Amino acid sequence: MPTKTDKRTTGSGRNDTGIDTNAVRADFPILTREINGHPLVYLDSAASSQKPKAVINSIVDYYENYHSNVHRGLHTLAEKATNAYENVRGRTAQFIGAPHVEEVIFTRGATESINAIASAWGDDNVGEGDEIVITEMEHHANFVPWYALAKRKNAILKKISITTDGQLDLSNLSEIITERTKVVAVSHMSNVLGTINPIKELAQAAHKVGAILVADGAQAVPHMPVNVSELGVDFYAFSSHKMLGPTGVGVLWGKKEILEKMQPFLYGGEMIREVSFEKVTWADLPNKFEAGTPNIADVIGFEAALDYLENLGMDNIRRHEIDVTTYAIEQLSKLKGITIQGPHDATMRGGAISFTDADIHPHDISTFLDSKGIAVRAGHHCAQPLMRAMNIIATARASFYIYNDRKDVDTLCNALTQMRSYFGL
Amino acid sequence: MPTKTDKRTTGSGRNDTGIDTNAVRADFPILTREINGHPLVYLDSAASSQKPKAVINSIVDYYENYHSNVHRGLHTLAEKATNAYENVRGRTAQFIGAPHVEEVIFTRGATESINAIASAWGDDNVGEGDEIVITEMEHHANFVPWYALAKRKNAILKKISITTDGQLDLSNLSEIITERTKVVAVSHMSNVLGTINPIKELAQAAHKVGAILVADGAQAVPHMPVNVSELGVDFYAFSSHKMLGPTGVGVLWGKKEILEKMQPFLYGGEMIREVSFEKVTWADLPNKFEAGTPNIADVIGFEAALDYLENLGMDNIRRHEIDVTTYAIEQLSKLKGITIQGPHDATMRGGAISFTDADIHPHDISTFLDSKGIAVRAGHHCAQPLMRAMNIIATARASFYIYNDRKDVDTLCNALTQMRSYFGL
Amino acid sequence: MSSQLDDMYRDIILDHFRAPRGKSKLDKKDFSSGGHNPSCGDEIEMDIKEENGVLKDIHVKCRGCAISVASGSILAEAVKGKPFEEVVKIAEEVRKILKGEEGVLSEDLEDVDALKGVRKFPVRVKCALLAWLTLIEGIKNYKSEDGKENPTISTDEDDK
Amino acid sequence: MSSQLDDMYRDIILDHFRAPRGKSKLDKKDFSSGGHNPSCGDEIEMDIKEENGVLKDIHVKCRGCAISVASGSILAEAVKGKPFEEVVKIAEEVRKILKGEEGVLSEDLEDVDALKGVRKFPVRVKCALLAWLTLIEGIKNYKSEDGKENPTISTDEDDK
Ligand SMILES: Cc1ncc(COP(=O)(O)O)c(C=O)c1O
Ligand SMILES: Cc1ncc(COP(=O)(O)O)c(C=O)c1O
Repeated sequence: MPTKTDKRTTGSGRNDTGIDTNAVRADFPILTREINGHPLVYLDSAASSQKPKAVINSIVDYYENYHSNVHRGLHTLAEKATNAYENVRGRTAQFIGAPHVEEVIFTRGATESINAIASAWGDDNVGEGDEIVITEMEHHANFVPWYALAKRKNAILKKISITTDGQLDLSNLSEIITERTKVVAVSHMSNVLGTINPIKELAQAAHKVGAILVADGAQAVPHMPVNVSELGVDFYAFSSHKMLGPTGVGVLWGKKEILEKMQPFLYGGEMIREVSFEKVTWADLPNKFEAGTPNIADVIGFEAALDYLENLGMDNIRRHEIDVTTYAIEQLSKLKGITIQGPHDATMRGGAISFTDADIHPHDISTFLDSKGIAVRAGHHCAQPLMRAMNIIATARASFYIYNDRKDVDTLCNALTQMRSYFGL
Repeated sequence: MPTKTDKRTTGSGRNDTGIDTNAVRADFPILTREINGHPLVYLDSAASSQKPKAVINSIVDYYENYHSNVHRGLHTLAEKATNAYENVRGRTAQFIGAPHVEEVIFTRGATESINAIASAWGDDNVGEGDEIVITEMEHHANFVPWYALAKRKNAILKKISITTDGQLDLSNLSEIITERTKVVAVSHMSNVLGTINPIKELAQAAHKVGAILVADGAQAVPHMPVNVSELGVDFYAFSSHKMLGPTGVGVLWGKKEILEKMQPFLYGGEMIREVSFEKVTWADLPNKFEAGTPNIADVIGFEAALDYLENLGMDNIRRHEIDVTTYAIEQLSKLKGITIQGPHDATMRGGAISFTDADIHPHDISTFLDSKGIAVRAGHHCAQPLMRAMNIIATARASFYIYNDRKDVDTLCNALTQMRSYFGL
Repeated sequence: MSSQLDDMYRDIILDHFRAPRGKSKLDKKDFSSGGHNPSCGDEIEMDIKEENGVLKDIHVKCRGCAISVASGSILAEAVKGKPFEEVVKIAEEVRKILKGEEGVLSEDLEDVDALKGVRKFPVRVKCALLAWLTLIEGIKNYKSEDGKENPTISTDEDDK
Repeated sequence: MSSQLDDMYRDIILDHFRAPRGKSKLDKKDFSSGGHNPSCGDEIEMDIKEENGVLKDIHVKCRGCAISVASGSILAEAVKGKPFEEVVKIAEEVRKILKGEEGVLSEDLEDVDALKGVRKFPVRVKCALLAWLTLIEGIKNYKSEDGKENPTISTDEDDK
């Protein structure tokens, strides 16, 4: 299939990181689009990634050939749909190194996963005066649920601050994580700064005082190998739509012992064993946490995304992104007026690069870049506390994924240069 | 496009109800499938309906042409996705006669919608000794959340019983709905009995004592014209997947005044105005209730389902189903051993027909029918309290939709006759 | 695929379904056991008479699908008159077989063997299992507590 | 579509962005008003001097995007020296125009008219609105309470 991608590259898209960007791009129908007369340069994958044909096809195949509600159905379609749906649970467990299949709960997204923990686990385990530790760089999804829990329970919300180069300041960790700490909730990779946080160390620190560690993996799982067992975390949350999968699917992984004791967070069909006016008993894991008709089609589509990522290899993906990120930081640093937030060493961070211009507001940056076909996000990126900590209003954010390469960085940098002259600077 | 549907009909699929079943069937790719060597006769739409090509295509179109995360995005794709997504809110409001667009909240399904009401509204408005009224015919989705609320709050769960012909017994309503009643939660149409409940009257009875009425419309909205304003309800919940739309989308409709006072039920991005460690303020409706990345693709797909239904006309759909249901009840009644549950007058009910065989368990019925390509559901249909009230273990349920016709009823009845001889009866 | 249907509903199964064995009540029972399957609604009760470590007689009452009824009937026939040790062993083998693992049955248990056809219908496996798990639980309980309490098992826990 | 970009960032807008009017602080102010846009981060503050029902002088300080800065600057220029009644009327017309409704501007308000280009960028409309809503709120507050309190408005409420 000849696509517009063929035009945009002179050489091969393959670099020494094992990812052939041109081949990858050919799998993503949207990347052949033109935006405002320019080929689309999609640098907004941290908000949501694009989808390969295989993911789209698997949804179509499901609806055209074996859609049915799952569980309890005795007819052929119901059995096929149930098997396909349940199969993804196993694939997901394997993808993140979960020891038990039934530890994987499908939700509608990372946000719901974290809310489930904060309400179902939190309400039973956090009391007055207890401490909840989060960080200054959390996405609102891993901030507001804990803030609300603290309010409900008269618990104390404590923060791990950030250093000037956008890392967690762990210098006074023993003052922050104390005997009163019940839960430490940390983003595995920041959606604004790209920073990869030391989850394993933090989990150890949490466990030492009997607290649990909740990791927000929404940005990490799409971009690097993640193994929840090795990390030693208690809960891990992420979203399908940021890792090539469909919208409307998230994963809540939790340790079996904890999930077994945890109350349900949604009540309804499929999550019960027996229901009467006098008594209701819950089903076992994972059904206990999956009330109602699940998002069957998109969970099945999510499997195609996992296949695609595994086929490329998460190690290769990580290497590829280090390559592009290194180049991007190098090139952006050369531009007048541009300041890059977060760590400058690409091995310590992911490919979401926030930057500001001394004179031009991020919204104007985004609007201008869009006129050149370049999609970047601008704003507070659902991280207002971080913006406040960095004393900035907003940033522009270019985020890279498997279909981006050094050429995209060049296109971005050229446009940024044109931008300054457009605004008369 | 020639499909297998052409073979199965000798005459025209059009009846005098304004729905041309043959034309409709041609729009549903799955209906050309064979199951166990027989053309699929899908009689399980009450569990989940099949999807027309238009719905599948709109999802593909979205992913191939304008996928992006919504809100706050300033680039072209983000704007297109946001507009498309928000547009569906208006279409949905119009579809159910909601006076205000922002009263439509997208959830992951009817189950989540009802849970949201029971927790966010319920926790603030139901206290010790207050009464929650539900009915004996509720789906677990409209039962367990209220049971759990009653438990949490030491409130009293009261029930409206059913009559022997599967209607609500309203003879002693004034004893059930009292000054202590805070909420009446009723299914608009039973998923087991097909019964259409008198929501308007119940809403009036609830309002007279200052209670609210929550209607579970999961089975009603797909099958008949519904106007929430005319019904006079306070909350209305339903699912996309039962009305031709994708899995993973539900609607929570609530009266603006109530929603405005109600606390959020999920916390995270997009639902806030300002976030700091000291204070978090909520966004306005509808965003306050839509934390995190929504199920963008499927909400857009849901619009295509609304279009499809409106194009056929909900009045025509209702007429068509009365026709098929009347015929089905007539034919099934003739069969030896078969008992039909619920009202026998099709104008008082929807097209989900539960039946039992005197000698054969519903699971055996379903398995046998499946061997003939006929998909029916068997079990308690997530309505164990109803099964108990009817003193049966389970039922087999054949449910009809726009792509079913009288021929499907004949196929079903023939197979049921064969079944009895297969089991040696 | 009617042949697959016939695999499950073998003549032996249908025969047991139509005329379940173990129907007659016992004059005297040493212990009972009950089981059910909330998601299906299958319910089973059994009374058992013991004599010198031998399962002397059994009464099975099952309300459920053809598979669970037939399975209870096959069980009644298969275990009557056998030492408990052997009974438990048979039940454990049946459990293995139904779960798709290797399991060995002696040749005289032809009717039990007929339950194998259920494996092609994964959702129905728990229907076939119900009677056997209920029996195992009943014996275990009788041995440990001298049958003071009737256990009630639920095969939905075996659901996944 | 660069032409659409130029529609929004008209020369007039860019000129105001580069050299915002109303920059100099007032020697004396009668009231102030502030506004912000949490989702964008735009912030605006304005000090106003009144004389006999006339907006004698205005100081605008805006931290935000080109549109919000330019809009604040255009506002400063457009309202200075006009009776409050007229000022409010202009602001209300601008609000209408930005929201896509019919609105009338007198011919001398050419710079204000340049804000119209923003309408093609719906998400940016609130940036352009911020200054005008902040002014309306400030005047309303000044009139009703004699300016005892500085209002702070948030245009996110106008977001949908
Ligand atoms: C770090 C982080 N956490 C959580 C989320 C929330 O994910 P979702 O919106 O898919 O629920 C996001 C994405 O926006 C994120 O970047
Ligand atoms: C009457 C009724 N209410 C609620 C539900 C729950 O819907 P969902 O599973 O889509 O959340 C269903 C469907 O199973 C239903 O039939």
